[in-house]
Amino acid sequence: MLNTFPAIIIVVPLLAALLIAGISFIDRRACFPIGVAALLISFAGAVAMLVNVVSTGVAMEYRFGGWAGPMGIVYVIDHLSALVLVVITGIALVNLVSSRQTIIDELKEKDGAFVALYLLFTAGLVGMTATGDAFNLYVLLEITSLSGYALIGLGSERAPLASLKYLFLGTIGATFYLVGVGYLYIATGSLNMVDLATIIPGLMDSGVILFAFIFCMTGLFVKMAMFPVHGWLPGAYSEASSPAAGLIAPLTTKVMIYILIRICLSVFSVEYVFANLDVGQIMVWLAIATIVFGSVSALAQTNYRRMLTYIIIAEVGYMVGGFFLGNKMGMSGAMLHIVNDAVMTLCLFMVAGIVVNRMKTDDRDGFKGLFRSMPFTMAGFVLAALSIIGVPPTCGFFSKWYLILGGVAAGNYWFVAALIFSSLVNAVLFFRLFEIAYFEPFGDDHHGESPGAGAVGIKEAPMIMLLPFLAVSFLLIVLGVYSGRIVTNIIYFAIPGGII
Amino acid sequence: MIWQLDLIILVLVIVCAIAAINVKDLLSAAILLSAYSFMLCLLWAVMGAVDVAFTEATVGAGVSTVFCVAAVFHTTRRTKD
Amino acid sequence: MKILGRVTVILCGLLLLVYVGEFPDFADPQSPASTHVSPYYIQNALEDTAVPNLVTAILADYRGYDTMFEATVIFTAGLACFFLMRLPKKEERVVFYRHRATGVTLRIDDCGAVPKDTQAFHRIDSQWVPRDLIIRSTTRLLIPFVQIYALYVLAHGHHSPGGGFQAGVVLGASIILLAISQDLRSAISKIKEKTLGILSSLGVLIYAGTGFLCLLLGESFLDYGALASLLGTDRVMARSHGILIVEVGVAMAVMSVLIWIYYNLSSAGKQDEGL
Amino acid sequence: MRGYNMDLLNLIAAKANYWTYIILMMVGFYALIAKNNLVKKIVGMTIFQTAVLLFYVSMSTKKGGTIPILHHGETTSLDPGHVSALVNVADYVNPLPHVLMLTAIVVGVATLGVALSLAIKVYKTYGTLEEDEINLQLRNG
Repeated sequence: MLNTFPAIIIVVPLLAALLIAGISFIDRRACFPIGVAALLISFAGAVAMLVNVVSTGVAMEYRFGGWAGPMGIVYVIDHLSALVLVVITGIALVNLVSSRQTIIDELKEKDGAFVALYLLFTAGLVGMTATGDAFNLYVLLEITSLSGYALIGLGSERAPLASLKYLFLGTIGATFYLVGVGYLYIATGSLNMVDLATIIPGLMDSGVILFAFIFCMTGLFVKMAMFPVHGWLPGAYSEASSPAAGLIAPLTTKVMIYILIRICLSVFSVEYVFANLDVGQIMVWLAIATIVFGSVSALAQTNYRRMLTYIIIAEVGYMVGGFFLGNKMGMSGAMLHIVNDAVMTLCLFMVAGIVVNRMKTDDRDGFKGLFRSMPFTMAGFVLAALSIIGVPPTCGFFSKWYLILGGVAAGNYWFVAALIFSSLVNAVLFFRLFEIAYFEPFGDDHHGESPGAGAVGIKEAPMIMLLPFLAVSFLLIVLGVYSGRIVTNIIYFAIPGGII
Repeated sequence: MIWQLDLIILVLVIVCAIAAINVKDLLSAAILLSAYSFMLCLLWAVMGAVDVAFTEATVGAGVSTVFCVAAVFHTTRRTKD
Repeated sequence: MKILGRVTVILCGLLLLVYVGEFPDFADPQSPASTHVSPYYIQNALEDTAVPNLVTAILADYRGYDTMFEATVIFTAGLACFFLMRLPKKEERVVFYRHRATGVTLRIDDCGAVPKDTQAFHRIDSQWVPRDLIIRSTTRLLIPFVQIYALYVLAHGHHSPGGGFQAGVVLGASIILLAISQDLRSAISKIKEKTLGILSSLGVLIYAGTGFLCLLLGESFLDYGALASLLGTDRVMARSHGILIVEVGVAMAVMSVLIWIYYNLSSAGKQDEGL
Repeated sequence: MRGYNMDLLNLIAAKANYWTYIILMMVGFYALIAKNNLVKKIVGMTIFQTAVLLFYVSMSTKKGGTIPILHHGETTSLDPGHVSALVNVADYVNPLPHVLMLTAIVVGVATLGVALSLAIKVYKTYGTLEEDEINLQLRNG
C-alpha cells in the first residue's frame, strides 16, 4: 500500500478537482468538503512517505504505466522532496480551511471553480516536487501557472492587469525551461533525470549542455522572481484575493527554488555546477542584489501586502545565495529556509487575510489600534514578525543562522552583510507596524467609534480563521526548536557527498 | 524532404511571423497568425511529423484564430505601434 | 524601452546562432536523440501495445501520465476562462426585440421579464446581422460531416495520424462553426454551459479514472495491462483498448473545453450575444 | 567551383531549421518585451511558443525516415517477440519529440485562451489595450 503513495498524493487532489468542477454545476455545497478531504488524504500520504523515507533511508520510486526508467515517467521521492511535499500539502490544507468564510463572501457562485483551481494548483506543485522526468515537470509547471493566473486574476480591480503581466513573464520562464530541456534532449537523447545524470558527466565540455544549463536557470529565475526579472511578483501577489494570495505566495517561489536545487544536484551534477562551470560566485552576487533590492523597496511600501511581496523577493535571494555558496552549511541553510520561509509567509498572509476581512483595507493604517481590538491575531503577528526578523526561539533565526555560517565558511562576507542588512530592515518594517498597531488609538478616523473610549469591544476574526492561524504561528516555534533534528535527520541526507 | 521546398516554407514562416508582429491592425494580425500556423503545419508535414501537423492545423490555425478574432471583437482593432 | 528590447534580442539571437554549430547536424540518424531512447519505442511499440501509430502509442501508453496532465492543462484553461470571465446571470441591462410582422425593433432598457415564446417578437443581438441564407445552408450541410470526420479521426487514432486531441478540436470547431454561422444564442440552446462544464470534467475523469482503476486492480497507475481481467483479453490487447478509452475521454474533454472557452470569450462572460 | 557551393548550400540547408527556430524565437521574444499593445504581446507570445516546436521537431527528423507509423506490410504477423526484429529503426522518424510537441501546442492554446480573457477584462476596466495609456491611468487614477 505504501509504495502507491507517490501516485495517490497527486491523483487524489486531481480527481477531487475534476469532481468538484463537475459537481459545482449541480449543487455547490459539496465542493468545499470534498476539497478539504482530498487535501487531508494528500497531506496524510505525504507525512507517511516522509516517515518511511527517513526511517528506511531509501528514496521511494514509482513507475507510471508500469514502464521503467527512461522509457516511461518515474517519480522519485527522496528526503528533501518528501519534506517539501509535506510543507506544500500542509500549507494548502491550512489555508483552504482558514479561508472558508472569505471564499463564501467574495466568490459567490464561483466558489466551486475556485476550490477546483485551488486543488489543481496544489496537485501541480506536488507533481513538480515529486517528478523524475524533465518534460513532465514542464507540463506540471504549466498547470500550476495557469491555475495561478486564474486565481490571481479574480481579485481587486487591478488584478487582471497584474495577472496578465504575470502570464507574460511566466510564459517566458516556462518556455525557456522547455528550450533547456530540448537542449538536454538533443545532446543526451533522454528526458529521465536519473538517466540524464549518468550521461551528462560524459559531455562536460559540450556547449549544448552549457546552454541547457543557462536556459534552465534563466527559466527558473524568471519563475522565482530573482532580481532582474521580478517585475511580476509585487503586483500579482498584492492584487490577488486573500485566499489565493495565502496559497500562491508561500508556495510558488519556494517550490521553484526546490526545483533549482534538484536540477543542479541531481541532473547537472555538483561537479558540473561548481567545479566545471564555477557559476557559484556570480549567482551569489545576483542573490545579494536580490536581497538588497527586496529589502530596500519593502521600506518604501505603504500597503502591507505589497511590503510582504518585496520581503518574499528578498527571501528568494537568501535561498539562492545560500545554495550557490557551495558548502554544506549554506545548502542546508537554504533547504531549511524553504520550509521555514513557507510557514512564515503563510502566517503573514493569513494576518493580511484577517485584517482585510475585519478592516476591509490592507493599507498600513488599517492596523491602527489592533492590539486592543484583536489581541490574539496581533500575538500571532508578533511571532511571525520575530521569525522573519530572525529572533532565536522562532524558526526564522535557525535557517538564517545556517546561512550566515555557510557565508562565513565560504568566505563570502558580502553575503553575510546582505543577510544582516536584510534582517535589520525587516526589524524596521515590522516595528513600524507594531508602533501603528499598538500606540495609535483605534478608530480615530473610523466614523462611529469614539476614540479611546475605555475597553473597545474585542472584534476578533471569526473562529475558523483564527484557530488555524494561531496553530501556524505556534508551529513557527515548534519548527524553531526542532530545526536541529530536521537538519540532521532529513537535510544532511539530501546534500550529495561531494560537498564539504 | 526536398530541401528547396523546406527553405521556401521556412522563409514564408519567418515572413508571416514578422508581418504578424508589425502590422498595425489587430484583426489582420490574427489572420497573419493563422497564416503563420498554416505555414508551420506545412513544415511539420514536410518534415514527417504528421500528428503534429494535424494538431497544428486544427488548433493553431483554426481555434486560435477564432479566439483572437473573438477577443478583438470585444476590444479594439486599433494599435499604436 | 524599445531600444533596450532590440539590443537584448539581437544579443541573445547572436549568442544562440553561434552555438548552432554545436548541434548534431540536421537529419543524421546517429544523433543522440535518435539513438538513445527512441529505438526502443520504434521496435517495441507494436509488440507492447499493438498500436502501429508510434505517436499514439507513446502519447497514451509509455508517457500516458504526461498526456493525462496535458488534458488537465486544457481543462484548467477552460475552468480559468469560466472563472475569470463569467458574469453573474442576472445582469440584463439592454435587450433588443424585433416585431416579426412589421420589422419594428424595440430597445428595452433593464426590462423585467419579457414573455420568451411569443410568436410576435423575436430577440436579436445588439450587432444583429440579417441571416445570410448561403452561410446558414452550407454550414447546416457541413457540420454533420465535420463531426463524422472527427469521429473517424478518433476511431483511427491507432492506425493513422490523429487521436483524442485532434478529434476533440475538430468536434469543438464544428460547434463553434455553428455558433459563428448562426448566432451564439442558438448554439447555447443546443449545448448549454452546464453540459459543457460537466462534460469537460467528465472527459478528464475518464482518463484519470481509468488510471485509478488500474491502481485499484493492483498494478501501477495508468498501467492498462491491469484491465486485461476486466476486458477479457490478453495484456497487449488490453493496452490497446485502454489507449482507445483514454482517447475517447480526451476527445470529450477537449471538445467541451474549446466550446466553453469560445462561449466565454465571444460573449465576454454574458453568454447572450456573441461574435 | 560548383562542388564547393553545393556543400555550402547543404551546410546552410542542414542548419536552416535551427536558424529559423532562433529567428522566430527572437521575433516572438522582441514582441513580448517591446510591443506596447497587450494583444500584440499575446501574438508575440504565441510565436515565441511555436518557435520551440520548430526546434523539437527539427531535432526528430532522420534522413530517409518516413512518418512514425509502422507499415502493415512488414508486421502482418502480430505474434509478439518476432516483430521487433523486422522493424528497422533508421526507416522511421524519431516519434518522441512529436509526442512532446502535441503537449506544447495544447499548452499554447490554453495560455492563449487565458491571456485573451484577461486582456478583455483589462480592456473592460481601463478602456484601452495600450500599456502606456494604462500606466497613465494607474499613476493618476
